[in-house]
Amino acid sequence: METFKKKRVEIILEQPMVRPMLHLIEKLGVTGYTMLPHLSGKGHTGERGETDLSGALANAMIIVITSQDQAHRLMEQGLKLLTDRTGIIYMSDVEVARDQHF
Amino acid sequence: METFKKKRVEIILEQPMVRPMLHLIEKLGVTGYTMLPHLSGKGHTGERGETDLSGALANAMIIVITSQDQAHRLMEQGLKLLTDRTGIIYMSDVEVARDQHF
Amino acid sequence: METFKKKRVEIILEQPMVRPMLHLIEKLGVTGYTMLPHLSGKGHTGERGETDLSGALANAMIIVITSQDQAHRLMEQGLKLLTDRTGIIYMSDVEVARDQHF
Amino acid sequence: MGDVISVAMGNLLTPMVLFFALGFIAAQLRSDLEIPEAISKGLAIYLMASIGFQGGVKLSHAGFGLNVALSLLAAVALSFLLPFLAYFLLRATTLMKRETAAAVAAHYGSISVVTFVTATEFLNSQGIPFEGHLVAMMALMETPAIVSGLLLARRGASKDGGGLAGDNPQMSGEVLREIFVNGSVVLLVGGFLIGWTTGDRGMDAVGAFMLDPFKGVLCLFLLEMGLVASRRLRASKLGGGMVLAFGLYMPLVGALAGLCMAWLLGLSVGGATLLAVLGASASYIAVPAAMRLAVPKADPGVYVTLALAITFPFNVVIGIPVYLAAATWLFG
Amino acid sequence: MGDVISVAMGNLLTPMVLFFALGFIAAQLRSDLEIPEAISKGLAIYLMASIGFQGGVKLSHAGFGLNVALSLLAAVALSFLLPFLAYFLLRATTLMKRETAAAVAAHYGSISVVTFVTATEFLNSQGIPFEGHLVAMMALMETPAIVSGLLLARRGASKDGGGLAGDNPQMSGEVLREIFVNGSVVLLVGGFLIGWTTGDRGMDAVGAFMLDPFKGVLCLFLLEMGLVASRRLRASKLGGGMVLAFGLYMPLVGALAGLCMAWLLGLSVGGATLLAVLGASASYIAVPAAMRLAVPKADPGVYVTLALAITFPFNVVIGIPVYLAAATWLFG
Amino acid sequence: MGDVISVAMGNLLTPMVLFFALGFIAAQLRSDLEIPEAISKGLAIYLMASIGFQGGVKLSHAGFGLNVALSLLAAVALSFLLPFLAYFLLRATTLMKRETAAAVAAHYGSISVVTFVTATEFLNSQGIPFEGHLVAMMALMETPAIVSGLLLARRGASKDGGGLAGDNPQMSGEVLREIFVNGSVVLLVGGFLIGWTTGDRGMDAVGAFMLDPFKGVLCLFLLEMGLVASRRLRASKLGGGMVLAFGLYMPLVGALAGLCMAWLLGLSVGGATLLAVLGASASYIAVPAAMRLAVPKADPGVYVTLALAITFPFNVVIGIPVYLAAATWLFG
Ligand SMILES: Nc1ncnc2c1ncn2[C@@H]1O[C@H](COP(=O)(O)O)[C@@H](O)[C@H]1O
Ligand SMILES: Nc1ncnc2c1ncn2[C@@H]1O[C@H](COP(=O)(O)O)[C@@H](O)[C@H]1O
Ligand SMILES: Nc1ncnc2c1ncn2[C@@H]1O[C@H](COP(=O)(O)O)[C@@H](O)[C@H]1O
Ligand code: NA
Ligand code: NA
Ligand code: NA
Repeated sequence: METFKKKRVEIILEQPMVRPMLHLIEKLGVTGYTMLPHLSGKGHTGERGETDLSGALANAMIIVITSQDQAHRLMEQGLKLLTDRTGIIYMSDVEVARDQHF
Repeated sequence: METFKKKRVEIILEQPMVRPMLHLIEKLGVTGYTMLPHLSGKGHTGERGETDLSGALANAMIIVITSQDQAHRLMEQGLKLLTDRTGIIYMSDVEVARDQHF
Repeated sequence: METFKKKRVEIILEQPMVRPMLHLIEKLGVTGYTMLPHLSGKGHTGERGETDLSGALANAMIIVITSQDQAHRLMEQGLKLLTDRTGIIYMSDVEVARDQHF
Repeated sequence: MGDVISVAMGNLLTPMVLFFALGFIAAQLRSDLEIPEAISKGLAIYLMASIGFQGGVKLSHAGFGLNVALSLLAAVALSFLLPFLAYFLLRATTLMKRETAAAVAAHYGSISVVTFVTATEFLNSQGIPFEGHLVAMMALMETPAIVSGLLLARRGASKDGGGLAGDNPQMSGEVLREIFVNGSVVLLVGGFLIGWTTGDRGMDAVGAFMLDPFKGVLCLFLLEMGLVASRRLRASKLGGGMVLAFGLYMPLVGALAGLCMAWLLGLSVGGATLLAVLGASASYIAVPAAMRLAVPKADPGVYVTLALAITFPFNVVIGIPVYLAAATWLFG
Repeated sequence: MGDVISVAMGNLLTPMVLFFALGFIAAQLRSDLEIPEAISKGLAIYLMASIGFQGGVKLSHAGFGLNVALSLLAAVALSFLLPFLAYFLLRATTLMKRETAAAVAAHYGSISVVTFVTATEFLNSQGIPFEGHLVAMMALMETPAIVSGLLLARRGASKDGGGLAGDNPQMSGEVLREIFVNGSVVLLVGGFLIGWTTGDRGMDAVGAFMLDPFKGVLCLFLLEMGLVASRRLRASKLGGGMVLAFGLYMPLVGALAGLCMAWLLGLSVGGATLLAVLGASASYIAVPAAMRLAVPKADPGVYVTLALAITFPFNVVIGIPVYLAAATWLFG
Repeated sequence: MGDVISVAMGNLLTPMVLFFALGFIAAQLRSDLEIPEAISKGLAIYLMASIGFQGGVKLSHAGFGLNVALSLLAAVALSFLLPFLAYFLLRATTLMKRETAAAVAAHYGSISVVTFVTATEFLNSQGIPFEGHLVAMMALMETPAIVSGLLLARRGASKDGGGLAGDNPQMSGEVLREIFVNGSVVLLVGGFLIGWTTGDRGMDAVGAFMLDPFKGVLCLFLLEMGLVASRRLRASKLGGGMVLAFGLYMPLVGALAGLCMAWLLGLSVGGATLLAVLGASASYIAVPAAMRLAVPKADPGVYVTLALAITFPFNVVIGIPVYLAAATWLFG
């Protein structure tokens, strides 16, 4: 089976920022994403998780499979959106079978 | 520590198709999988997520760590199972320490 | 955009072992992690998932982005912690933009 | 006529309909109000177990006779037959693809538990009695329509080749499961049998949970339904006025079929109203998953939206008092 | 004086306060007791819909008049103005960063539904009546403080450049949504309007769900609040005694402001107590998300901890009976 | 004798047992009926807080005396000692590995809250009174068995080297937490103390939530238990008839031990029945996690299946009326 190289961008961010980030993804013209809600974690801003009732301390993950170019753009502009905020972005290589789907 | 190269196959699909897909995974003789329920997302078939009450619009993710060969087989037959359906499959390289476990 | 190579370690383990594993991660001096609760799956110890009421049969995933060295240490000591237990650990390459964050 | 209007207005000002409206408006205003998915599933389970149980206790008073048996048969027939009518109307009036039309048709043969439950509370508040076995009829109407939907989709498939997943034996098993042991059918039938077996003694034991808070729980659930219907409406592109119109006239067609059947069965005014409601309402819990499995080419955006965002609000806000008026006029 | 103490002791030995204490102690002992997040959200939704509904039914008895309209205006003003006072106190007595101080201030202008609800049940148990429109005042006090918080943060930002996210139009939209159609505002206002519209008839229909189990549900929710507050306290580093002190004296300041307002509005003793509670309590549901969006540099560790782990327990355990004593002394 | 049978048949036809059967059958038919995990945890929390509270209120009537103190001590002893008996029986009659046998034994020393609660409702429906402190005994029996299980497993480990995780200090801390501040222990004991402190006044305040719907909530929870037990049974391979037999005769052995203890303590017929039920039932909430942590080599497939899928159904369907019959015959 022939496969095509894409990037998998993963964004871990605070719940209230999910909508703005999805808005950015849309604006960049990326064709899809997947969202995992209700995560907990720890980083430079300390422990986070749904320990309060507001959701302000909960984490979520957004996964995006896209081309190398789009991935770089998303990483750059995503990091800008997260300036001064809690959250991380990283990317890795993946192979897909349907090149045109992503 | 010595590590061994394996493939990580990720399948994002609609909730009603989870059981048929796990059935396929079993049939291929893969030794394990992990399932993440209740995801939302967007792709060529539009926005999806548990916004209805039937679960018909919810997404799930299945992760499989396996050999290169099995991964290709799973990707091929998995895509066939998803013909005409919503869902994506992609794979990437991972390293494991216990070769025989996967 | 300049990127830096890191490792993404993923640990899939039984719910009761999450706290001991986070303790190990902390002890190693890794700066962060993300936790995904309530997963199901299948492996050498059979099917697992929240099918009982105790949580003893539920799975969770811990994701750690860290340096090559730390990743190897985590994999080695993590596997030791899981001796005789259910659970898997694997790692893969990722790129990050903020080298010092991880 | 003045009476009908005042009853309909009375319906509009019940807490139930107002909570539905609240949810609907909140979502239109893009509020972030959200009922956790586990909670809405929990409420649905409560409503189904409870309405089943209540119906069973009622039947334990009336007893099981030939007319009950006939009613159950009639219910299965109604659910099985309505999709053919719906499919015909859809194909005649819209450009909808065969598969999608077949799937939509299956939804309208099946029923909506919450619409039914809202109607029973409406009847209760008007002091109009109804037969307990209507609940059993509802349970049996959940899934026969799935079979009709599959037949219709298959008929289409044989003409233009493909789009059906029924050949895969694993998939067929899944679909059969959806038809016979679907969770909501099991809850409704099971609750009904338990109510029937334990009768008043059972009601004494668990009535403080199964009966007293029922109407209030329904309010909360209708709040969630309002949110869901409203968000679905905003996300949807139904593609054409005749499709939307179907979501509004098909309930009337189904209600009429229900009333005819009620006449044949000799039901009371309350029972006839409820059978009209069953005919009029469309499934959005049991049928969608079956259609996703069996008719992948059918567009869920169309059938979920029609059932949930058009027909459900129509029935809850306007339909129920209209069906009562019609039943009163015909049988009263 | 002896009376005040006996009433306060009476408060300490209600199931509500004891369940709060149970949760608090359990978390201090590092118990793994945990209420699933969906359940606590579900309980919160119930409490908000129900208290709104109860308030509306009460207003349907009293009727809507000029004094009610004035009270609503006053509530908005109180929520809007309190943050300026709080910000001044914080900046004068602590080393807190501007952004964090602004965010904290916004929390103290807003209110805590559960504190309010606990206070109403305390009044009910003492047989002290209160005006139904206090519930509407509470609903309206949820979010004006967010605006003040933004103004304060922006004022800081113009001096030291940056830290505010308001320039991004997408973000502004999100923040406006939080202010006007925040889920809890929608539930409280919506429930209130439904209670007002349906009145006693509505209460007859759904009281067995909306009213009877209310106090018991509150116990379970306070158990969760105890767990949450206690865990937050253990995880937090507030950085300085004056910050902690603010969490203890600011409720008294806010309560005093509430009592003054109550005097201007001519409220009853019960109403005055509740307005004091509204002034004294700090938000931990509606405001934090808005602050995360709009003032990213503000430290959530500080504002969530102060509102949830210091001020909330203080009000529930000590504050409520003290405010009642003060209101009785002033207006009784 | 005829009486016993009619009482047993009466038990079979309660809504509780029938809902359990419904869940069991649904899962055997591979229905997709599912109670969201958050809901079943929420129901369990309700049942534990409520039964604790009810017991405490009862004790506030009877007062705390020497006999209560002795009963509590006896409960701890029973939970601690039963595992040694169970381990002996398992090792004598099956080929089970040491670690697994030790873990299974720990489960049978501990208790099942839902079995206890089902038994109290059975007694209530038969009009048979029981002592309030039985609830406290239940709470105290939750975890001493864990210690015995660890001792047994350690004894095995010293012989064949390894398999125990107790040497890691982090792990020991976790296990100690499970023993002393396990969530269910905290809820039961906490609810009990709150009921005891607030007495009838507390029950007046929250009885509409804590008492009235109790039996109905139990039905829903037993539905879930039926699903869980049945699915576990299908997934399990217990490996041998003598293992399965243990799941059926060990409850009888435990019940007998409970009856002896009841005789020593001079309990009423109702109290003796409940102590028999405590002896007979096996934990599936508190103990499994502790065993996963401390005895990793023990097979959870065996101990969860035995406790949940064999012994629990046996007790609920057959055991409870049998223990009542025995208690009546011995003490009646
Ligand atoms: N090194 C890491 N590995 C995995 N997840 C991380 C890491 N650092 C941060 N995170 C996640 O990102 C969130 C925000 O991180 P931070 O902005 O560093 O506080 C944390 O709550 C974690 O969920
Ligand atoms: N480019 C993508 N990146 C990440 N997830 C995607 C992407 N495309 C699709 N998905 C996920 O796969 C599901 C089905 O996609 P589709 O079949 O394209 O509608 C979506 O609902 C998303 O959850
Ligand atoms: N090959 C695999 N691919 C993905 N997940 C796996 C695999 N093997 C095991 N797992 C996960 O790890 C858990 C424990 O595996 P095991 O220790 O092999 O029983 C399983 O329940 C799965 O969630
Ligand atoms: Na119908
Ligand atoms: Na305030
Ligand atoms: Na026992």
